Amino acid sequence: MQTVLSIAIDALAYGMVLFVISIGLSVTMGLMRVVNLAHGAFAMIGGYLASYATRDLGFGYAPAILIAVIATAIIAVPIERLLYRRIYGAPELTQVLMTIGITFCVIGLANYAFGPTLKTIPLPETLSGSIDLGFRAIATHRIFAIVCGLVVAGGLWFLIERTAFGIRLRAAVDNAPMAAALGVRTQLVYAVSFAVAVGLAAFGGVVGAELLPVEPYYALRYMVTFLVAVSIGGAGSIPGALIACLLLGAIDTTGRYLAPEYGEFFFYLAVIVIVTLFPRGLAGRFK
Amino acid sequence: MSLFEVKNLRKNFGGLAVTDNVSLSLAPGDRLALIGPNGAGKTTFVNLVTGHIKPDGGSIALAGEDVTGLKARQRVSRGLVRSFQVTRLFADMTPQEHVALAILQRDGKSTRMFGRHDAMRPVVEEVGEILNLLGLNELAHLKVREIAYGQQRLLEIALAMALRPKVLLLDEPAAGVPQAETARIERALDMLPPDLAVLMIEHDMDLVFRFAKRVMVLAAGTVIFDGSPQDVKQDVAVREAYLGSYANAGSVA
Amino acid sequence: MPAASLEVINLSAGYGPTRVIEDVSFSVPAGERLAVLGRNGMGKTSLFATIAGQTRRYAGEIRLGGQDIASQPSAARALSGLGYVPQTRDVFPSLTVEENLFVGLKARPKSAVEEAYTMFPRLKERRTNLGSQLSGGEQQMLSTARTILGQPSVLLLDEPLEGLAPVICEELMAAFSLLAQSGETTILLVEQRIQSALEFADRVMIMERGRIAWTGTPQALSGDHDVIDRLLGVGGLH
Amino acid sequence: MAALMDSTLPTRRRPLGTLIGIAVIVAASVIGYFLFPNNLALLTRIIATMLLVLSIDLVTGYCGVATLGHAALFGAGAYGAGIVSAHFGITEPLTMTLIGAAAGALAGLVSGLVILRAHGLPQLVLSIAVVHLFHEVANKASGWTGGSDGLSGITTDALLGLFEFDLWGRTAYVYGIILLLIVFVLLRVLVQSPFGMLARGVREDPVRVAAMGASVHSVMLRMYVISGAVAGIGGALNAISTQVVGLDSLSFTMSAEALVMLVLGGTGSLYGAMVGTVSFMWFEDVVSAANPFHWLTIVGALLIVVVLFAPKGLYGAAAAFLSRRRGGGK
Amino acid sequence: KVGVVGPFSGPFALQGKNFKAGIDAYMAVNGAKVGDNDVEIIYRDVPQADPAQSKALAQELIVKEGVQYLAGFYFTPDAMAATPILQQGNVPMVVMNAATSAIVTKSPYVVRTSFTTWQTSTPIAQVAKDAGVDKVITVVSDYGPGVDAENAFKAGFEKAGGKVVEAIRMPLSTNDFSPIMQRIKDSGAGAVFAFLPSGPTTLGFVKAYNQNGLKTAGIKIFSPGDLTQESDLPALGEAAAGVQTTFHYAVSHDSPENKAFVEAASKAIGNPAELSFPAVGAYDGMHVIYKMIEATGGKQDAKKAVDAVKGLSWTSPRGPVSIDAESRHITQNIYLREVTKGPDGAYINKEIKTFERQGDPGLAAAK
Ligand SMILES: Nc1ncnc2c1ncn2[C@@H]1O[C@H](COP(=O)(O)OP(=O)(O)OP(=O)(O)O)[C@@H](O)[C@H]1O
Ligand SMILES: Nc1ncnc2c1ncn2[C@@H]1O[C@H](COP(=O)(O)OP(=O)(O)OP(=O)(O)O)[C@@H](O)[C@H]1O
Ligand SMILES: [Mg+2]
Ligand SMILES: [Mg+2]
Repeated sequence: MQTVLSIAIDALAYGMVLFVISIGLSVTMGLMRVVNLAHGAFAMIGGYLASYATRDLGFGYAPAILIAVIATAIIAVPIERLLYRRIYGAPELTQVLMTIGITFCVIGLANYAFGPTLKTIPLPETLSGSIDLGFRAIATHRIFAIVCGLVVAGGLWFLIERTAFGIRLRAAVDNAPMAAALGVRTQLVYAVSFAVAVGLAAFGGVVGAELLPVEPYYALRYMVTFLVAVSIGGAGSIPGALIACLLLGAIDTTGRYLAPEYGEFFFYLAVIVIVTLFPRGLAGRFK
Repeated sequence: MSLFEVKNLRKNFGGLAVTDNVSLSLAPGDRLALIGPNGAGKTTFVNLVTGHIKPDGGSIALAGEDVTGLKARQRVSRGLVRSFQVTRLFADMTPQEHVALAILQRDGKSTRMFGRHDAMRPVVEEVGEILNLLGLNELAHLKVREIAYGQQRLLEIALAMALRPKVLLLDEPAAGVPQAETARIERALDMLPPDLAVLMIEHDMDLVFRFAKRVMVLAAGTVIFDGSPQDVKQDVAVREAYLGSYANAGSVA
Repeated sequence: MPAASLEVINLSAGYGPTRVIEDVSFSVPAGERLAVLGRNGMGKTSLFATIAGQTRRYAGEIRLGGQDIASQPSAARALSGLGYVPQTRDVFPSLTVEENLFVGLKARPKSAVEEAYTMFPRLKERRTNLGSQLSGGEQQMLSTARTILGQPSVLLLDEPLEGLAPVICEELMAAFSLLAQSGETTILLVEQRIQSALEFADRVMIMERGRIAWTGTPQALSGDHDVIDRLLGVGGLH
Repeated sequence: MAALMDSTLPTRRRPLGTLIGIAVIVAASVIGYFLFPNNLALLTRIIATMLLVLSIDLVTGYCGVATLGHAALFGAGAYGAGIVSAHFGITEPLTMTLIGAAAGALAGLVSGLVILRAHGLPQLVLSIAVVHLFHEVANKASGWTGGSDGLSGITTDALLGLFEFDLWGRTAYVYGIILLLIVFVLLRVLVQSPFGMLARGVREDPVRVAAMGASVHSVMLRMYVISGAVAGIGGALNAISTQVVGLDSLSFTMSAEALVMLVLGGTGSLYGAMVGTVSFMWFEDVVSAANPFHWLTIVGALLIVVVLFAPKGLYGAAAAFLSRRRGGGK
Repeated sequence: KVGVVGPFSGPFALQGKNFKAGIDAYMAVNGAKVGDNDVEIIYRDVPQADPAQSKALAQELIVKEGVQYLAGFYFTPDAMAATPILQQGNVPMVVMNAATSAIVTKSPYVVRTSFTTWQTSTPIAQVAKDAGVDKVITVVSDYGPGVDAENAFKAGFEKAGGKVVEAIRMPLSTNDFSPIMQRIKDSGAGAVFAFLPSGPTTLGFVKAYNQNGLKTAGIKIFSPGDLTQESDLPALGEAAAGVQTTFHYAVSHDSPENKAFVEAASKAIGNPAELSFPAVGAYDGMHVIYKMIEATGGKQDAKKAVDAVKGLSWTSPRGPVSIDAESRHITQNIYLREVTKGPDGAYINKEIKTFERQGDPGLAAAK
C-alpha cells in the first residue's frame, strides 16, 4: 500500500512537471498547427535567462521567473515575424525542417554564450527543502510544480475555450483566410499566441529545471518527450495534455520502480497502446 | 428481385436520431431521387449504406448479399459506388490520372508495380471517352487544384462512372454546377447503363423532376413520402417541409 | 452601418502566372442589388475573392464607400464593412456553430447571435455541434448568417443558395431583399439559378473569361435571348 | 518484391527520364571517384544513407506517412547482415545484402503494422516509439548485437570472389553505386506504375481512395515493406563497408537526420531524396571539418534558409526554376 | 601526422574539447617537434557514437591525410570500428578515452592511455566494505559501461565478502530518479553503488538522492568518478558534497606534474572549470605518441612504434603510470576522492586514498 502511494506521489509530481514544460507546445502544435520542435529551445532560453538572472545578477527566484518568461517572449516576437510566419499552414515536414534548424541555431548560440556545462537556478529557501509526508519525503519544489501546473492548466483552458480571443485564435487556425474575411486580424492573433506559448515554454523551462537541468543540448534531449506528451493528449487540448502527462508520468514512474531495466520499453509500448486505442489522442480536437 | 435492399437503418448522433428506421429498395434500372430539407439525414444515409460510418442498427444487402459488415471499399468493389457532396479529389493530380486510377482499380490492376497507365491503350481510350462525355477533355492534364469548382463536380461524376457500378449513389451531383452545365450531367446520367440503379440526392428540383422515376422524401431522419414525381408535388407534408412554392411555380418541362 | 457604394476600377487578378480577372471596371451604388452571372470558371468567384482580399491583385483600385481599400489586408476590409460569403462556405470545422457565429460578430455583443438564430432556426438546434458535423445545407446557412451578423455595408454572396432546400431558398432570398431594402447593405450576388437571380437583382452583370461581357437590367436580359444563349448557355428561361 | 522483379520488362514510354537519372548517377559517381579518391568511405556512407532517405521518401513523399522512426528499418538491415556474418559465418556480400533487405522488409512490415494505426501527429509519435523499441531490443540483446559497444567481428568475403573490400574502400564504393543504380531503376518503375499513382492518391485523400474501392491500409503496408527492403539494403551496405554496427543505426537521431535530408532535397521525388542526402552530408562534412565546434549553428542556419527560399526543397526549387525558364523561353 | 577522432560538437563536445586541451597542453609544454619531425594534429568530429562515421573518417585520415597515428576515440564502438583497418594501414591507435576492456584485444596496434570502467569501479568495492557496509544495491545506466561497472563492483564487493542485494539497470534517458531512490530505500541496503555517465543526468540523480531523504537516512553513494566529473561539479555543488568516488584522475591531484598540466591545459581550454579527465588521457596519449615517433624516427612502422611503448613507464599528471606490455593498457593508480570545498570555495574532488598500480581487471574477468 505504501509503495502504491509512494509511486502515485512520484507519478503525480513528475507528470505535473512534464505538463508545465510541454503545455506551451500544445498551444503551438495543437492550436497554431505548427510542429514546433524548437519548443525545447525556448524552454532552454528561459532556463538560461533565469540562471543568469539569479546567479549573475542576483535576482530572487520569483523575479527571475518573471524575467525569463517576459524576455523569452520578447525574443520570440522577431523570430515569429521573420521565421514562423512563413511556415503557418505549410506542410508538417517543412515545419519540422525549419524548427529543427532553429533548434540547432539556438543550441549553437547557447553553447557559445554560456558554455557547455550545466546551469542551475538556485531555489529560494522555502522551496529547497523537502516535506515529510509521513511515509516518505518529497521535495517542496515538486509541490510548487504541481500547483503551477494546475494554475497554468486552468488559466490556459479559460483563455482558449472561453474568451473571444481563444475563439478567434481557433478560427484563424482552422481557416486563416476566412477568419480574416470576417475581420479577425490573424497576424496579430498569431503573434500574441506564439508569445504566450513561448512564455509558457520559458516558464516550464525554469520550473522544470530541477528535473531537466539546463544545458545546451536540452533542446534536443527532451524534444521527443515533449512531442510525445502533447500528441498523446491530443494536440490543442489542455485537459488532454494534462491527462496525458499524468498518465505518462504514472507509466514511466511505475515502470521505473517495478522494472527499471525495461523502463524505456514499457514506456514506448504504452505509448503505442495508447495511440492505437486513441488514434486522435486522448482528447484530440476534431480534425 | 431487388438489387439493393436497406432495412430499418438507424443512426444516432448524441441523442439526435439522424436516421430513424429508414428502409429502401432499388431494382435494376431504378432512378430514385432522395430529397428532403437540409439536415434531414440524406448524406448520413449515403454514408451509412456505403460504409463510411457505422449504423446503430439495420441491414444493407446488395444483390442478395448482406454487406452490412463489410468495409467501405469492399462494398465499392461489389458495385456500390458514391459521389461526394463536397468534392473529394486529389488536388495535385490531373483529371486524366483520376479517371485512369478508377479504371485500373475497377479492373484490379491498380496495385501493379510496373508499367505506366498512360501506356496502357485500353485505359487511355476509356479515360478519353469518359472525360469527353463530361466535357473535361481540355482540362485532362491540368492539376485539379487549378480547375474551377464546377468542373471538379463533373470530375467527381466521371470517377463514379469509371467504376462501372451496379448501384450508384449521387450526393448533390449538380451542386455548384451552373444550369448550363447541368445538361452535361444529365447527358452523363442518360449514358449510364440502363440496368444500373441510381439514387440521387439533389436540391435542384428541375433536375430531380427530369431525372427521377421515383421520389423519396426524408425529413428528420424518417421517410415521409415515397412515390411518383407527380404525386410528390401534391403531398401537403412535403410541400410544407421542403418544396414550398416550387410545387406551384416550378416547371417540369 | 448604412449601405456603401462599391467601385472597381481596372482590376486585374489571378493565381501565379495565370490571370483570371482582366481589367474589370464597374460600380455599384449604395443600396443596389447586383447579380453577377456567368458560366463555369469565368471568374465570378475570383472577382469576389479579389475584392475581399483573398486573391492576388495585379492592378486596379477597389473603392468601398469612396475609399480605396485595394492595398489593405483582408481583415481591415472586413472591419471597414465588407462582408464575404465564399462559395466553398468555409465553416470553421473545429468550432461549434455558436463559436462560428461569434467570429463573425466583430465587436458586437455575444447576444447578437440571436439574430442569426431567428433567420435560421435550424442553426439554433445545432448550436453546440462542430462545424465539421453539419450537413451541407446547414453549413451554407451558417456561413451566410456568420457574415450578416457583422452588419456589412457591402455584402458579397457567392452562390448562397447552393445546396439549400427550395423552401429555405425562398426564405433566404426574401431575407436578402429585406436587407437591401432596409438601406443598410449593398448586395452583390453570384447565383447559378438565373431565375432567382433575376427576380432579386436591380441590375445584372455577366462575366466571360475574366471580363465583363454584358451589363443591364434583368428585364433587358430576359428579352435578349441571344445574350443568354451566348453568355449563359441556358436554352431559354422558364 | 516478386512484382518488382518482373520489371525488367522495358517501360514503353518515357524511359528517357530514367535513363537521364542513370546517366547522372553514373557521372556523379565517376566524378566522385576521381575527385575524392581518398574519401570513398565517406561517399559509401552517403550512398547507404541515400538508400535510407529514398526509403523514407517512399512512405513519406509518396504515401504521406510522416515518420521519425525509419532508422528501425535501416538498422534491422544492418544488424541482419552483421549478425549472419559475425555469428553464422555467412560472409558472402551478396547474400548479406539480400538478408539485410529481407530483415529490413520484415522490420518494415512490423513497424508498418504499428505506425499505420494512426494519422498525423499521433502517427509521428508511433514511429518514434517504434524506433525506440527497436533500439531497446538491440540494446538488451547484447549477446547478439554487442549492445552499446557495437556489433564487431563482421567479416566479408571478396565480392564475387574477385574484389576484396580494401582499405581505400574502392570495392565498397563501387558495390554501393551498383546497389544504388539497381534500387533507383526499380523505384522509378515502381513510382510510375499504377501502384505508384495509387500511393499518391493515398497521400492526397485516403477517403477518396477507399471510395474507389482500394484498400488504403494495404497500399501503405506494401509500400512500407518495399521501403523496408530498400532501407535494409542501405543498412547492409553500411555493415559490409564498416564491419561494425552500432546502436546509432537504430536511433531516433538517425531517423530524424534522414528525414531532414529528405525534406531538404524535396519530398515526393527520387531525385529530391538523393540531392538532399548528398548536399546535407557533404555540407556537414565540409563544415564540421572546417569548424567542428560551430557547425551545428551553421547547419541550422542552412535549414532555415532552405525553408525560407526553397520551401519545396532543393530539388523542388531547382525543378520549378527550370520549368519556369522553359516556360518563359517559349 | 596524428589524426584525432572525437566528439567535437554535439552533446559530448565538452569531452572533445578536453581531448584538444590535453593535446594542446602537451604540445605547448613539449614543443611541436620530435627530433626533426614536426607533429601535426588533424581533428575529425564524430558527435555521437557512430561507428560508420568513425570508420569512414579514420579511413579518410589514413588514406587521404596520410596520418601515421590515430588517436582520440571517446566512444567504444567508434574505437572498435577503426581497429580492423590498423593493420592494413600500418597505423597504431592510441585510445584516449573509450573504456571497454575488450578494445585492446581487437588489434595488436591499439594502446590505451585512459582507463577502463572495470579499472575504476573495482577499488570502490573495497572502500565500501571498509566503510562497514555489507549490503549494497547497485544502480547503473543500462548500457555497456554501466554493465561493466555493475559487474566490476559486484566481483570486487563479493570478493571482499559483501553482498549485492539488488542490481538495478535504468535507461540512459531517465530524468526522474525519485522512483529509483524509493527502490533503493526499500531494498534495505546500507549503501548504493551508482554509475551514470557524466553529464546532465548526474545532477538529477544526486538531487533526487538528497530530496528523497537518502542522505539523511545515512545511505551512502559509492561510485566511479564519472558521477562527479569536474566540469559538472559547479552545478552539482552542495548536493554532491561528501560523495566518494574512485577514479584515475582528479584535477586537484597534488603533484608538480599535474600543476604544470593544469596550467597548460586550462590555458588551452579557456575556461578552467571545463577541464576534466579526458584531457589527461589525451595528454598521456600524446606522450605515448611522442615516444613512438622517437622510436621510429618519424617513419611509418606501426609494429615498431607499438613495441617501443610496451612496458613504457613515466610520471603522468595523474601519478606514476606504465603501459602493460601484454595488454597495451595503462597501469595506473586509482584514487579514492571525496567531493569537498576547495581552498577557493569551489567544489573539488579531493583525493583521500590511493590504490597503487592497478591493472585492468576487466580483461582478466573476460578470460
Ligand atoms: N458526426 C456528427 N455528429 C453530430 N451530428 C451530426 C454528425 N454528422 C451529421 N450530423 C447531423 O445530422 C444531421 C443530418 O446530416 P446530413 O448531412 O445527413 O443532412 P442532409 O440531409 O444531407 O442535409 P443537406 O441537404 O443540408 O446536405 C444534421 O443535422 C447534422 O448536423
Ligand atoms: N487556385 C487556382 N489556381 C489557378 N487557377 C485557378 C485557381 N482557382 C481558380 N482558377 C481558375 O480561374 C478561373 C476562374 O475561376 P472561378 O472559380 O473564379 O470561376 P467561377 O466563375 O466562380 O466558376 P464556378 O461557376 O464554377 O464557381 C478558372 O478558369 C479556374 O480554372
Ligand atoms: Mg447532404
Ligand atoms: Mg465560383
